[in-house]
Amino acid sequence: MNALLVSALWGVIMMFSGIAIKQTAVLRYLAIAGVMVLLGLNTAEMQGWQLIDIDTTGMLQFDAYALLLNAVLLASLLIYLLLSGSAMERIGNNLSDYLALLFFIGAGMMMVTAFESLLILFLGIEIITIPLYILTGSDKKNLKSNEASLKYFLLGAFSSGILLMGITLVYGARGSFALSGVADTIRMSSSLMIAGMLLLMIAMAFKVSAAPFHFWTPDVYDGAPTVFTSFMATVVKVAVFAAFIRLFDRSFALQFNAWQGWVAVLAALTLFIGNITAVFQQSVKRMLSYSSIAQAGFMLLAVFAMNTMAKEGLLLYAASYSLATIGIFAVLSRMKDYSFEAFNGMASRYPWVAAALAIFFLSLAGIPLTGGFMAKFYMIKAALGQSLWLALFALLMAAVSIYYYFRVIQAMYFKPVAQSDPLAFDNGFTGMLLGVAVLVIVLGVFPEWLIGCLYF
Amino acid sequence: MQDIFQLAYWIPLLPLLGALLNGLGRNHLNRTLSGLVGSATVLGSFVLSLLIFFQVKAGQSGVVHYFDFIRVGSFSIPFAFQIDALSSLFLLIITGVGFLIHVYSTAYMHHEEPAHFARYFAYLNLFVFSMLLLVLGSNYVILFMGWEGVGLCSYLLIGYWFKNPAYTAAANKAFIMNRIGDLAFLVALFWIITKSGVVGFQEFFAFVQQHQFTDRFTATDITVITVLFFIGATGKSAQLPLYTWLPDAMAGPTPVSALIHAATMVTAGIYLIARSNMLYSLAPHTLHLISWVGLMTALLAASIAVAQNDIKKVLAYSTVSQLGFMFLALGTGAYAAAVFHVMTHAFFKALLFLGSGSVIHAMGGEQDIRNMGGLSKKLRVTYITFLIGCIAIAGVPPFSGFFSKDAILLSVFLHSPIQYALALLAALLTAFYMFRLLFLTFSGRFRGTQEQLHHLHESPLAMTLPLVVLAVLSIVGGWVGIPAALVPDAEALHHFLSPVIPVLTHAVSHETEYALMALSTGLVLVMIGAAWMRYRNYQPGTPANAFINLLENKWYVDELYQKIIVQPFYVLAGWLRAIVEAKGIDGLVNGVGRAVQYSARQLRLVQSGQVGLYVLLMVLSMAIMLLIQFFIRK
Amino acid sequence: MIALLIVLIPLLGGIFSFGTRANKKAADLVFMLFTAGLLTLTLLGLTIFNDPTLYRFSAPWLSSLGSSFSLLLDPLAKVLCLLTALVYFLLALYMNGKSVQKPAAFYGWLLLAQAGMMGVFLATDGLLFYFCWELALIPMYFLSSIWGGARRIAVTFKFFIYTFLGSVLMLAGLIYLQSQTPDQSFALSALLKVKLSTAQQSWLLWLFLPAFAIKLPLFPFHTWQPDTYEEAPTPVTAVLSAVMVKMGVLGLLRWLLPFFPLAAYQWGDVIMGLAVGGIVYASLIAWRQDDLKRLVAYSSIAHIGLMGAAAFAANLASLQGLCFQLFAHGINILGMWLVVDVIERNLGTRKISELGGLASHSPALTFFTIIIALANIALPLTNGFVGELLMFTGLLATKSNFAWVLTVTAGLGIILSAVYTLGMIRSVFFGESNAVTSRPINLSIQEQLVLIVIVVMILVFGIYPQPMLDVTAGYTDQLFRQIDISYLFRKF
Amino acid sequence: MPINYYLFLSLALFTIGMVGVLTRRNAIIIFMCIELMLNAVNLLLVAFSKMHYQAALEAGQLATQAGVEGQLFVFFIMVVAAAEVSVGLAIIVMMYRNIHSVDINFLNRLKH
Amino acid sequence: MSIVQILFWVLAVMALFSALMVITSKNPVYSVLWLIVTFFAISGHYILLNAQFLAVVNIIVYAGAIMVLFLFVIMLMNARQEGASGSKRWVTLAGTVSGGIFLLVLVAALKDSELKTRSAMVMDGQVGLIKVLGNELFTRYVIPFEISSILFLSAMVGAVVIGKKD
Repeated sequence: MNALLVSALWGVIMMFSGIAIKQTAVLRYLAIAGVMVLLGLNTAEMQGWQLIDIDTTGMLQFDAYALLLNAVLLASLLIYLLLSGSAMERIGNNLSDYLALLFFIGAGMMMVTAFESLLILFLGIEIITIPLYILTGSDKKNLKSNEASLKYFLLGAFSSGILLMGITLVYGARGSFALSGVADTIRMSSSLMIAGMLLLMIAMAFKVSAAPFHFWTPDVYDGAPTVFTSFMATVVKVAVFAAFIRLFDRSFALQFNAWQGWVAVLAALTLFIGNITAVFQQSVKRMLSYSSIAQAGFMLLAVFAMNTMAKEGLLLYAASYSLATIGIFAVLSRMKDYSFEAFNGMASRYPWVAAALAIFFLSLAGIPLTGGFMAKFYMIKAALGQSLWLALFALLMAAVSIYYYFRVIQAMYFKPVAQSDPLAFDNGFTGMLLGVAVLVIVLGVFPEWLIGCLYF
Repeated sequence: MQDIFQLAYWIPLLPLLGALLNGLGRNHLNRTLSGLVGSATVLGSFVLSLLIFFQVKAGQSGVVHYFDFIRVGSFSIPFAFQIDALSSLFLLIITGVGFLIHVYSTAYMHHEEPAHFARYFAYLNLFVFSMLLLVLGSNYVILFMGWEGVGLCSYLLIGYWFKNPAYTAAANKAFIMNRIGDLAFLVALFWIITKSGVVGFQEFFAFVQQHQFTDRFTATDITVITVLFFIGATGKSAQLPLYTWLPDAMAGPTPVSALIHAATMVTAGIYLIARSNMLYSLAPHTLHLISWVGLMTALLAASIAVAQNDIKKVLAYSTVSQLGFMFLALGTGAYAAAVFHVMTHAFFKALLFLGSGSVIHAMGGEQDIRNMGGLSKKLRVTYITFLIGCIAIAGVPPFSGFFSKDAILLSVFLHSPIQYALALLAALLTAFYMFRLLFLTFSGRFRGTQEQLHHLHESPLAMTLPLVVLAVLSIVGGWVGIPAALVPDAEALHHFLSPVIPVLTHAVSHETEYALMALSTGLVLVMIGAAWMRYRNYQPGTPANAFINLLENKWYVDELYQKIIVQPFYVLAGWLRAIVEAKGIDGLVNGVGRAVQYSARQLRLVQSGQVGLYVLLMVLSMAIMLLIQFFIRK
Repeated sequence: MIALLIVLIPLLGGIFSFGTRANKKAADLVFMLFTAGLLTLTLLGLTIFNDPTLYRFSAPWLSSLGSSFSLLLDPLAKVLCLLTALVYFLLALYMNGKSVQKPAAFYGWLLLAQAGMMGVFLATDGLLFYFCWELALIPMYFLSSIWGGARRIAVTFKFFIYTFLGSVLMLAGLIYLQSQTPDQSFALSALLKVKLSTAQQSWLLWLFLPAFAIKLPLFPFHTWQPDTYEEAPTPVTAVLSAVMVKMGVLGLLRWLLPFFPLAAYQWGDVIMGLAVGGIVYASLIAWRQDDLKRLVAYSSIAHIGLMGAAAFAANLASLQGLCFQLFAHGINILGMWLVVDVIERNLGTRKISELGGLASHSPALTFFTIIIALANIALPLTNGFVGELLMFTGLLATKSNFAWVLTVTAGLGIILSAVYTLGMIRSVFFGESNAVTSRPINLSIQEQLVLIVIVVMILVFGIYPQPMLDVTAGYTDQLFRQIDISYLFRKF
Repeated sequence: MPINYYLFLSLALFTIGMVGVLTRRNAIIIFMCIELMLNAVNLLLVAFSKMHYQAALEAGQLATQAGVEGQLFVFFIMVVAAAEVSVGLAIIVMMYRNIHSVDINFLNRLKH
Repeated sequence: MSIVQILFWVLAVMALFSALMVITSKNPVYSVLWLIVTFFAISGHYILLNAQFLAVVNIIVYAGAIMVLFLFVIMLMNARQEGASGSKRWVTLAGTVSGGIFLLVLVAALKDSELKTRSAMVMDGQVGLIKVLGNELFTRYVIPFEISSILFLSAMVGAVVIGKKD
């Protein structure tokens, strides 16, 4: 709750500081300081310290899992700001507003990780998505950005409608929006309940871009300014996943049999479409958007399995996937050309950047000793107990993913230098990138450090 | 005096050391030194063999165990030597003839560069080593080591002049054909190990004795093993159908042909079967097979030899034919007679080859007998020794060939009259082509170039001396096996071999024996006469008829093999490489990749950019999900 | 402790080597020092420091996943580690002074690969095994893709995806196996205790097998191999085929057969059939190759086919032969690759059709090549013979109705190996020399030294193999008892 | 009124909105159709709220709060809708300023 | 038929008809107007259900504020007609068919739900009164209420960011 409040407040501060402060760097540092404060407050809450004691009237509940997820999200946000903050300055001249929106989104994310009522879920999701429509369209002169924004908006609003219909049907069946009320153990699961649940699942699938409700993702990720794509594809997606898991774990545990099969279908489809379609992409950015779909397919395995292993795994997945993707996007947002060829020979020109990128891609592909492997390992292990075939399919698709992730590594390491105008990789950036890469490796070697925080 | 047995390892070791010395020091040794090292080591072995031979003759034998070559669990393959009558006899033949040929080679190969000269002797020594290993080994594995070793050395020596593609092709052919036989040998070996768990001769024979025709060792096992060993032997000893490498092997230097492709290596098959005679005696079907294969080989090779014009090719086919005789003997159960023939054959065939070498040497490399003639005047020693060899191989008493061949014919006669008739025919053909060769080479007038005539000269002492020694042996060598019908208390060899090979007791009257001897001798003399009539004054350009052409082209067997075995395999390999591998398996693998790429290309088209389509697809999927959930999944 | 050091030394060496910054002399020195150090350590570990406590290392790691960092230098690992250390040392000796682009990275990757492979050989924990299995692959990927031939990128990529595909299946199998253990442990000993029905064993077998079959590679999973061997730089090819392939064999012996003996028996005929069919198949194809590297590659497939069949023959002789052959094959194939490399470096071509008559001007090379080739075709008194003899014996003795068919088919490989090997020697070394080959190849001291070591090992182990057999005797005995089908039936 | 009436009415309205989204090409109309869908939901929520209220009354809870949350939810939906409209129309206007059309069929720069 | 039922049916038909007109009108302005009619019909339902507060809010916020906004935008763009070709026939067909399937499936699935016998209280009930709702909103629902301010803030910032001329 600490972080949620301060996040909203800091958003307001950022909003107004735009009037007073003109130097973008200062704004950025202010935002970074804000995220650090949030992180600190969140950590404090993990230790049981509250800023103000608020009665949430059963609307929100910040349990250990939610707090840890928040910590991961905030840490990702921090790293995101550190790496990509300066790239944000180049989009329009509304940096303070963008940063404010980011903080508002942050508040929304902390709501969806800790909601106890469907109302909060709805509000949280809207608080996340409405600013995202704006961020997507923030590059106003860019037609692609406009188009992405409008597509995102129309489809997002449509899916909100589905979400609401789902909530309504569930409400009709249960007479309550509280998760505990929905998870009524006495009444049987009627067709109304099932229909509502399915619609909710579809809406959530849309939000996490699971096939066949993923269509907005590639276009929006592609069209949005790269910095914000990075944010959407990582932090936001993970937060929504947390909501997905929380919703189905708390509310629909009893209907497990009714939805598990569907999640399996969604997961398999998502994995298939995400991975296969990514293979033929010519732009790294678009490839990454498909890859984010593919990774969502893996995260869906956590929803599918819905056991301790899965939940722990989602944390790890959140951390490692976000870090790696943020890192890659950070580099990408400093490049002009997003084609694979633009990476040619990067290893010889920027060996450290290339090394960090290679680690990120290895992590996404799930090569051992990177966080990505451990995350996938948890997912597979969680899913394997329920369905061997799904786990095998996921693994096969992981092998397919090698194909497109390694294209970048190939370009960086094995192809001759193509273009000669230098890219803006200063030492600080490179250093931070390497730091993130080290984090990814640490997650891969000692995943228990993160998981262990659940049981402090 | 068992101690001398302990020293047996020096017998193969000495040639090996010689090979190493010559091989590694090839750039530093001069010709004299190389020759010396090569010959002396073999001589040393010969002396040791002689000592051992006398020990064995005195009635001692045994197995000398050195170390465990392989030991796995309870199964072990010891590195051990078997010293008994059979091996000691072979030791003598190998080292004796081997030594002579080494000496001969020092002169014959003298025009080679020192490095190659040393290489030659290294190979030759290595061969002697392998051959000794083959006959000394106390189990099938050690035997096989030698078996493959001699194959290797044969390969190396045939391809000694490696710049000539035809020669290296012949070398490859020899090795590969041998390998076909080796595979059979190996399978037999594995069979033995699997069935009995032992590989030693004595242990295995004891096992067979104990378990024969029981479940642990059925008649099938015996037949399979014996047939497989025999197939192995057909490879090494150039029998049908694997004989074609031997004539080609004449690509090697002539002394090599003498040593390897006449006297020693090719008899390894006979040694193997003689060594395993206990097993073969239990397998009548195999014996039957062996006798027919041997007989057919003898006839076929003899028929080809009649029409060959290369001096070495004639001798090569004659060797194949003689080996066929030996197998015929084995097939009729006359193991001792076969071994006897091995010995005599070693003498006279080595002699003939060395003689031909002397001729070739004199003719400056010419091998076609149609371009020779009348050499008897210039090459006295060679001529006389060659003549002795011819008489010996033709089987005229009291030369060595007569006795060994007579023993075989007698055994065949008792076995089957038809086979006897055919064998006799082969023997007569032998006499005919050998004397054809003799007359064409040494009689009549010289048909070569003037230059060759000018260069004609008798070979140096190092070459003629072995000829003389071998000639003497060709005469007297057969006396160790004079049949009992002629002199009392004879058949010394059979008695000597009796600890290894049980003595056959013929239930045949002396009169029959005399009649057979007379018949064969008489007919042989007739054939010699015929050859003399025909080839005494040979003129080139005699038109050949179709049959002779067929013979000259060796019944087109090589071509046949090429067409029905090598070519199909070669084409198959090409097909596998170009189609199955590239298009099939790799195509499948790549196909999976391509399928992924293809579906990627198609699937991404769904992402058309049209919001309407996106919503439509979403609504459709939603509707379908609800439909399935409510109306199908129930 | 030794076990840990065996992994650690190359790892440190790799990092160290990256730090030498393109200085060839320094890189050479580092590579030489670390490989020599490792070889010394391995040799000492085999002889002087043979205290079993030194062979074991275990540290907690990922304990919540039931895993740990446990290494054990058991006899099989001893053979393989010794081989790896030796191969690397010989390579270091060979490469010393030779020009390589970006030497620091080249040696660095090589050493990292070594660390990964050592990890595979030593790991007694399922997850650790899988880690090392994958990590050994990455350096190979970079090595082949950066320093390889013209088609290197595509070919190596195929290799990588192919092997990765196999290994993820194995991962699935491992995880399933782990979930069946009572305390959710990845420890080898715990995994071995899992009771599985025959049906379970069957499908688990097919999850595990592709990983190993691809790595080996067994027919028909082999198509990556000739391409990769051809395109990779020859020292890397040498490591790939001399050492990395052994990971597959080790996988079969340690991570497949003891787990699923019943399934291995059930499917044995099929797998052995494939393996043995692969021998003939690969040999025939090798016959029609014009590129030396491809020829050796296919010949390697043929040899590996026999090893794969021997593993599934599952009796004492075949296993013991296999363990011996692991070492022998490594040495022999290394020799072959070095010869190919020498020829290519000096004459600039590997095409058999362009070569010929090397024997005239390069007698020393010819001598070494012929001996190595003879070992390759398993001539008696070379090390190749010992292993094959035992493996064939085992193959015929295997409990299958088709044992003799398998043996004879595999035996065709004996003939065919002679066909293509001698054909190659004839075309490359014999005959008249041509414009390409008229330049003599003078072997440097290091090259000679390396080849001499190889030849000496070929002969020594060919004549007196027992010491090597003794190393693994206890191990195979134990393994045999774990997988012997008749024994298992008796137990049930 | 039987609740099913409201249920089906709402579903029908919802579907009409959805079909509108599917068939129309004008972004503004599509957006309006989405608003229609939201209103259908609102109607249903109110109906459910009154249903639960009635059920609570029938169960004898006189001063019941049952059903309140349903109507409050509608309130929040309206709040959100208002916010959405402001942002949505801003985006549509921005789009219009750039390409002088609000036809979604022209949104095809991003594909494949 | 009671007056309530008549009212219900009239309002229902009105809502459905005007909704259909929304999606079939060629002219966007008509669509807006028909939508306003729909909203009025729905507000009528609210009144029927005695949800007075919502009825009022619906009229003010939706029919009033929001629809005026829409109207403004449409006028601003002068985009009264869709493109000459209109939607393709198959798009309309596909849209209608899939929407129809969706409706049919849901109706078929829910017609026999446990709510079959339940009914919604009409013309009565305290729950929809402003007093009750207000009380609840500022006690139990104060957190969502406050949170929705974040939503508005961000929408505001967003509208400014998007609308502002750079």
